Amino acid sequence: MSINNVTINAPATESAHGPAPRRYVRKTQMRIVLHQLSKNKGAMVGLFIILAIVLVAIFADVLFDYDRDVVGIHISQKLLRPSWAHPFGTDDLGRDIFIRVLYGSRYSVSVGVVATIIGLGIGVVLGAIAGYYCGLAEDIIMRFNDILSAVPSILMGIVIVSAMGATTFNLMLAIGITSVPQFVRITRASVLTVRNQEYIEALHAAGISEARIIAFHVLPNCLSPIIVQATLRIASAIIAASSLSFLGLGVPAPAPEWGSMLSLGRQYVRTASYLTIFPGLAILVTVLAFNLLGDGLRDAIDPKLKK
Amino acid sequence: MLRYAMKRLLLMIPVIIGVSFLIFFIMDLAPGDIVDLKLAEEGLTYEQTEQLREAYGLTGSVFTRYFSYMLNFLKGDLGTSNVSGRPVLDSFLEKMPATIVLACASIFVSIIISIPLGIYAAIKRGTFADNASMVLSFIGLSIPNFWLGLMLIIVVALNVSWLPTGGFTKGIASVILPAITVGTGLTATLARTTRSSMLDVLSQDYLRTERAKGHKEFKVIMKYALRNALIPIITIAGGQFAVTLGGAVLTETVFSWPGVGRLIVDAVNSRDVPMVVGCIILKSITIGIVVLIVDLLYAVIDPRIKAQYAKRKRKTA
Amino acid sequence: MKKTVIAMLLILLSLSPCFATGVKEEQPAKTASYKEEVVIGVQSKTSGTNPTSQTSVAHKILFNLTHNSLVGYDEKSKEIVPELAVEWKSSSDLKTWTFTLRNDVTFHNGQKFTADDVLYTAEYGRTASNATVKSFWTGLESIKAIDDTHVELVLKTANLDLLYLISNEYFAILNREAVVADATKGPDIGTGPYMNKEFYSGDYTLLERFDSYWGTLPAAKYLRFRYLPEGTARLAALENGEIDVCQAPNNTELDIIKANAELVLNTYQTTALTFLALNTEDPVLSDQNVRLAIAYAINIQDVIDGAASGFAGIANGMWGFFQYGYFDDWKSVGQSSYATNVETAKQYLAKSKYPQGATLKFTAASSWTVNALQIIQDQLKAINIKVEIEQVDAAGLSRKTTTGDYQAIIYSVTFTSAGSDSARIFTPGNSVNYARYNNARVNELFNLAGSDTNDTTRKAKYKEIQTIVHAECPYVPLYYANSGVAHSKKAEGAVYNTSGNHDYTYIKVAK
Amino acid sequence: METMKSLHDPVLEVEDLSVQFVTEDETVNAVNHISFKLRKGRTLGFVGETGAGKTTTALALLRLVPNPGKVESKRIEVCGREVSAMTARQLEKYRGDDIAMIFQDPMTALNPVFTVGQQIADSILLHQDVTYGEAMKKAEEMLELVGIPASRQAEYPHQFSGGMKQRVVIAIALACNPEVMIADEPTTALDVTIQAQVLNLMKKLRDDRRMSMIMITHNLGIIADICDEVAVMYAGRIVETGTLVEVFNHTKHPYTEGLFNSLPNILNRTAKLKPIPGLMPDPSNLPVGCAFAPRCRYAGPDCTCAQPKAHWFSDTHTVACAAYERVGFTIDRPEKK
Repeated sequence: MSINNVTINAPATESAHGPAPRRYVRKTQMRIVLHQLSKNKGAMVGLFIILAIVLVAIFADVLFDYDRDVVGIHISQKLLRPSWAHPFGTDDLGRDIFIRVLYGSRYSVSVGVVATIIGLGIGVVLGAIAGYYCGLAEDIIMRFNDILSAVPSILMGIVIVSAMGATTFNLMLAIGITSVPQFVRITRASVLTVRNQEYIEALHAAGISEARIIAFHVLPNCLSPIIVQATLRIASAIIAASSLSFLGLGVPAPAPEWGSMLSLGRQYVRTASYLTIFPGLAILVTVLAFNLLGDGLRDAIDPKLKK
Repeated sequence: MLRYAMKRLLLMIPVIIGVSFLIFFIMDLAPGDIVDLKLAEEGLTYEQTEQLREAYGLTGSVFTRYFSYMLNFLKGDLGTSNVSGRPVLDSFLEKMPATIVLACASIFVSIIISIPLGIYAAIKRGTFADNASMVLSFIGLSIPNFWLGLMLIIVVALNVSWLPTGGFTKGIASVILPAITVGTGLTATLARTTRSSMLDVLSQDYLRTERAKGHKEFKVIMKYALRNALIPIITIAGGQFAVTLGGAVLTETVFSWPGVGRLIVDAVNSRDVPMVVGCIILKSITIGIVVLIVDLLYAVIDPRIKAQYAKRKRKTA
Repeated sequence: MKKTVIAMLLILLSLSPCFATGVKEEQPAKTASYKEEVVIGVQSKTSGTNPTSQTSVAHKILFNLTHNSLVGYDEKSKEIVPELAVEWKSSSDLKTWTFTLRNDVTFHNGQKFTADDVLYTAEYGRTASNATVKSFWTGLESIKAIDDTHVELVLKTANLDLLYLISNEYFAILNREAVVADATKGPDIGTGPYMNKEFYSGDYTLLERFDSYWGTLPAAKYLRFRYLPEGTARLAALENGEIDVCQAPNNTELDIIKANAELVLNTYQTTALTFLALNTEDPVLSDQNVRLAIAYAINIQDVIDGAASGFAGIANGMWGFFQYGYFDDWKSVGQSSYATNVETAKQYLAKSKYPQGATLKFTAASSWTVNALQIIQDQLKAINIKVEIEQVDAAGLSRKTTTGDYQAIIYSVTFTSAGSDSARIFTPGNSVNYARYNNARVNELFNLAGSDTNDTTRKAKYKEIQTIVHAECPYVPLYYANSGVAHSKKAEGAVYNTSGNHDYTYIKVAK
Repeated sequence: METMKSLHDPVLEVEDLSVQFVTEDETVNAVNHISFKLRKGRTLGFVGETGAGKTTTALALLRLVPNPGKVESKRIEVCGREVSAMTARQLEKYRGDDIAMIFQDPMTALNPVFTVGQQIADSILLHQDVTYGEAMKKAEEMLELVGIPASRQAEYPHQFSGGMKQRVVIAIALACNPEVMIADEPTTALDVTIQAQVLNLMKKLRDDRRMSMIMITHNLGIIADICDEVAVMYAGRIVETGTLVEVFNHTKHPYTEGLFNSLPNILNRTAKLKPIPGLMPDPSNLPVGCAFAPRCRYAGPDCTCAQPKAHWFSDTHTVACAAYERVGFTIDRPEKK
């Protein structure tokens, strides 16, 4: 019996396929992710809601006459309670809240999504660099990050909007920039844990360029917390838009942005709460939809979470 | 570890310099200054404005103004408010007790709601209970603070006689409603972090070891799993605590809570440069210290991180 | 020096009960049935206790309680009343004014009030941060004390409205000893019925009754002004019994107050005139016909309904209805009021350089003005004027008005009852002249009226100003918003003024 | 009671154990109708490829099969008690005290945030009526027993090497002196030299404490070294079981033969390795007949229609292979003496 410590030559169950054509590999990965996603009920509900909102946003102009239904003022019909004619009631200028909420998806969803993408884009790049390279680059980025996070969002809003004009995009920019520090911190933290994994060293050994390693091998493994943060951030961005529009830094009136509808309904919280409840519900539903989708996406992308 | 803490404290110096300059610069970019406001309020003539600008030290370039400000800062003088004429440090410190109380209470509320919720959702992953508890935490995220605050005042404070509608004078009772308002806004992020962090830990082999020892499932989760899941949870909670220490403007407004948030926003609105710069410097220092404490807490929770702090070998990849 | 002051203070303090007992024999019996502390919920933040540094109404209410000026102004009778000065007289050229001071007044620190304190107030005022105060005291020809109870002021130019000016709270008399001893806390010391006890910025101001006050002693020992910025929360605090008075409840919640038997609602039309200022230097709006077209296209009642919840009175001219020389009988001078008339508006527009209409940008600085602008925006569509709404914060707005980088803004101004106060909005060089209006005749008339001592001719001059302005329409007058005070049924004794400058000196709340 | 147990009484008896993982997409049949016995003081080896269901079987013995696993059995008796009928409280008492498990990967089996001393003492505190101090003292003894200086009890897992960690895992498992110890590939993650040390340690402890042991491995060498009996698993079934000698020297099942053939022969290094062709079938889609048939060079049409019956070659040696229905069937591997 001299075969001690000799293992069975295990059949090639997980053998590396060698350098298969990459295009092919990625396509199947994509398909796997989509397949996983399509099986996730929550994600499908989320996707459905988002599609519905996007459709409403796209066809809002077809459905409603902007001048008459959305911004047209009918003082005689102000502050009507929800009824069949006005399912969500009317606001203090006699405008139908239901129509305004639907139309407002145009502004709010784009504010939420674009602001988050701006914050995500800048934050992930900086965070990945900081987490991956360490040393001086990390120190500089993280100190810069500390500085940036000390600037109150209102101050940032005032400056960006007043220096560059009160447009919707500048509002998105202001909100996006204030969310950069969060993304930097989260990305850096997860890159730090992935960076020291052996497979990254293996890629180095294989002579793959650093940019490629970061983009294709490090970041995909850090996606889970970033996706969670991003989907949550969409909500905070819409809410942030409401506090900025209270200061007059939002989407210019009379556009029915949900945040500004909320802040204008503030006086009526007690006497006509439907002015705030419905835009608030709209935000809730949107946030939920994005989170459900985000969760599903994370589960589909992250094989560790499948079981 | 002490060296690490010292290093971190030293690193705050460039941050303070950067923050003060950035804010100075931003305040310079912001349209209008305190004199413009006084013009409107007091109905001054234009001749009076230049004298006033001189008096408020608003003449000269940003750089010279910044330089003289920092000179005073190095002497330990944060300047005085242009609006009230009181020293900035006094105004800030006066607001700190209320701010600290609210921040602690909000984090407490957030933790007692979100950690059990997150753990529960992780254990029941994929079930209806999981989804329901996550929806619950999102509601907190989607409700604007002012709405929840006002609702709490109308529905709760008007019916519960010992709960005041606002102010910071009635002890514990006065912090309950503001803390719920701020705390519920924080639960979503914390609950979700707890959930995903617990999910990571729940699949770990060492929990099987603990179970194989014969531990109760409850203990396995609350002691052995939770402690391993704490790092991301503490990171988020610590970050939230730091942010709330910077003030919760809308809640402070609704509950007339004398906190730092409104102090800064009021100062920004009235373009009170010394007040804005001073308060934000003090705020960054406070936040920096809190974040440092959180980072040191990691070491207490996870011995591996402690070892890293001791070595702190940086690998340039 | 310091020691002697402290010693004196101690002696005075120990003596003060002796003085006090003589004055208020029946006091204990009274306070038994009234609350010792009255709490007032206010909507604006107070940022200091130094009367010369702050000018807003929120501060004036407090300084009215803690300090006295030489003279006071009674809003009800619209008359100047004696305060620290018992009587006064002016020379015929209105340049030299002599005041006879009370001799029975002590400051909160126990110091006796003398003419020297008036001299010191002037000295202090020359370095004050408040530009109005500073320019007044520095612009004086001379000030001197004739004796302990007589002060003489000499002005460089005649000023009929001097007494109105110095009746303002920021002309409060300070105590030399107090300010010299402590430059930051010293100005808190006044001669009013209440003393500053605690000031917690952003939370409350607590005043304590000054038992050696020269006038009738108030009933409440403490007055606490709590800062409750959110209207809904402020009203809830009143319903909850946390406060006894709620200033400026939300217009939207007045019905709640009316329905509550425990509360009393006190509403009044304010003297704050809200108007639309059209920048006369703007290429489009320099055209008088465009301005008139806008004025006639606006339906003010709709603006009031939408922006002020219907609680306001329509303004019929750019002169305060309570103001000296007010005139609104436009028919008698061949004009008409800017009543809504789209046809007239179209005619004016047709006469202008922009018969096809125009696109304008209106600037707003707060949420209620945004509402008003949205309504105006909607109304101006009828005459083919497109309006874009631009929102900025208060400082941003001020910068715009300083530089003239705007087309139109909505603003409101509270005038004093002096006719000359309107010069602020009509003559160049004034920051509130948001129309950037400059009419040589109007400027001249204001100058002439300022020194005209004849009532009839003076009024005629003011009438002429108003006729010119009405015809040229640099401003579209909108409304005087209503405001109010809600208080518990048990609270009484306060005087609620339409300027918002309420007098809480004698407020008392039954237990 | 202990003394009354005869050497031949089984301490562990499993009959018809199945484990399924049911998800929305598929049902994974990880373990299918297996039965086995373990007698006091004996060591049973489970051998098979990755995914054959060895670890799942072990987990089922502790009722630790993770969700969504479903365990079905006629009987799982350990020390005379039915495991599947235990209440949660009984189960807690049973785990660690009656049965203990050494997990495959020592790198992940230890909780990184507690000291090793705490982790050992933990188990003792749970099952024995001792104070914390006593438990810690016992933990130190356990450490010494597995060859780690007691002074290192205050250190954390990350401060230990792989072999040391595995010793700690063993110390935890043995802390309460269990009747049955399950070792799930205890040496796979270790260096060759360390493997030998750990194995020797386990042998020594087993003999000293007269424990019964289940050794799960895919290393035939370890089986030969430590086991008394062997069960060969394939696709969730036991295909051949017997004493060490029976399975190694009188191999009957074609799969077992295939395992031996895949080993390099030191005596004849020029000979080609003969790996088993193909892959193990997907456990969510097992064939009706013998799961090994597609890879089996002896397979005939009779193999694919039904599950093969057990053939008894001795009291202890059974083989599940339909080929033995054919008259005169033998496999190529020569019998050894």
